[in-house]
Amino acid sequence: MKISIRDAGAAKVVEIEGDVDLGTSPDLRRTLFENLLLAPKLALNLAAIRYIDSSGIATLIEVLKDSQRRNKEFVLFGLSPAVQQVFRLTHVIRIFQVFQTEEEALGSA
Amino acid sequence: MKISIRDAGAAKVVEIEGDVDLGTSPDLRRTLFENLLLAPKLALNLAAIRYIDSSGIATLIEVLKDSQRRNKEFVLFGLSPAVQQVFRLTHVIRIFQVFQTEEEALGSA
Amino acid sequence: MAGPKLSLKFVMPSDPRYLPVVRGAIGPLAAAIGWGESDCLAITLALDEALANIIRHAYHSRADGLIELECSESADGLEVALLDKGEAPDRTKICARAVACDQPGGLGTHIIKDVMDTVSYQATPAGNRFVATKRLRKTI
Amino acid sequence: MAGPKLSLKFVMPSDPRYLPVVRGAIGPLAAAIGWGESDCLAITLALDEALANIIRHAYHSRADGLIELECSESADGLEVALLDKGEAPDRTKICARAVACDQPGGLGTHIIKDVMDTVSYQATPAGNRFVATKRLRKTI
Ligand SMILES: Nc1ncnc2c1ncn2[C@@H]1O[C@H](COP(=O)(O)OP(=O)(O)O)[C@@H](O)[C@H]1O
Ligand SMILES: Nc1ncnc2c1ncn2[C@@H]1O[C@H](COP(=O)(O)OP(=O)(O)O)[C@@H](O)[C@H]1O
Repeated sequence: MKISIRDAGAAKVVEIEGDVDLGTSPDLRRTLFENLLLAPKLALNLAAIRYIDSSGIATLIEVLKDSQRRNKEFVLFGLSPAVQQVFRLTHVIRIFQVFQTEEEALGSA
Repeated sequence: MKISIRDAGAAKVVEIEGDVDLGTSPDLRRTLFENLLLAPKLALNLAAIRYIDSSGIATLIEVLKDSQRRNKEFVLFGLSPAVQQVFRLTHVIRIFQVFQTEEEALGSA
Repeated sequence: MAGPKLSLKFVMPSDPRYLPVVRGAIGPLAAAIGWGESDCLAITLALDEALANIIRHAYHSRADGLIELECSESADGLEVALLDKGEAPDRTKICARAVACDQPGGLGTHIIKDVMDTVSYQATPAGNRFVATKRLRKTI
Repeated sequence: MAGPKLSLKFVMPSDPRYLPVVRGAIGPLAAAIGWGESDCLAITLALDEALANIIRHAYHSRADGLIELECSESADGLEVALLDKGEAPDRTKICARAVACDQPGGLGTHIIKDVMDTVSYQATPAGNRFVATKRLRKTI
């Protein structure tokens, strides 16, 4: 798994590439929590994720809850079919704000 | 492995997706030999190949030789890094005409 | 074809860095048996979750526990069996969490049950045994 | 970590449709051992070529022969061993073809030898045994 972060106005866009699993989700968790402190909004690009397991989904739920407590925004975009299927299997898609493109994700504020 | 074929002027463009191996290369071989009869030029797009083994490389060599016998053109384009590495390991890259883009591949006649 | 059926056996440490090896094999195995792309992903996920549970719960995230995995093509589909020598699961916690809620946890055992046709957890003299099967016909 | 080392054992029919299963496992295994992307591909290719040779030459493309594959992480890299019950290889044909020529054939055994550090073909009572190893240090 590779993570890259860039600024887009006041928001931060985080891009993840590769597999998010029990081995790599702690890294993702740390990066997301750190960056949530640095901006009012995080937009997570999931287009290059080949695989995500329930520890990855759990990480996203934790970050979402933390963002709500801090009055910040945490949104997802670019869900690949594989990611969409895992979201479906875990029945959690409804709790997230999900967009098709980065533009839409950033425009949502 | 998926194969799709379309016309581009007098030439035919063949696109292969997925893995070319002992199981799938006979299909590729048949398709290429058939289409070589139908056009003066075949351009093979290798960009979506994830894997190719020596039976795939051998297939390409056979088609190249057949094209030369028939005074036709057989060119390759869009070699992914994985494909390039297998070409290197098999030391056969020099016998093929290789282009970056479809445009260049079709312009070579 | 009356020849041998495919079977795989992995002997692996309870280290998450080996999970991609199992995932790499199980998806193509499911495809070779006959499942489509989305079932292959679901099966991969289910097995990965079962392994992750052994690492986290049976071995409490120690990386040096022993896990044995066997996958085989059966007459009507796929069978996977896992064995570990760690702490036995507390049966009352398996699929105990309600689904469709927003808690970050308790998802794994539901995924396994949803994806596979049969799932069992057994205590044996050799260790904790997990067996799951899936028939080719069923679409999830 | 003093725990078990990873080892895989596949029992498979000599059917090309199972080759993706082996490739799916060996690439991530090489990555877990420590090789970079290009070495992982080379190792995958070498093992795939060794299997393809067994299918084509030892079993003459019959799909119901038995192949046993064992891959294990060794102290300094990777060891793969293959066993088949088909026709034994003619040693004089292995790496017999000149490289860098334009013949469609004779490539597989060269790839195997180029990629791996040691390669051996043995006749044993159990069948034809192929063993190849690669140390982590060597870059190809
Ligand atoms: N292989 C296992 N060994 C021991 N305990 C297990 C195992 N699998 C599941 N459990 C128990 O079942 C519970 C639910 O597991 P799961 O649904 O995967 O969610 P989570 O792992 O997030 O708790 C775990 O918290 C654990 O107590
Ligand atoms: N596992 C094997 N069993 C039997 N014969 C083999 C085996 N591997 C290689 N050979 C022999 O070595 C020759 C060269 O193999 P290779 O370099 O892979 O090229 P090709 O398979 O295209 O002939 C084969 O033609 C075959 O005679």
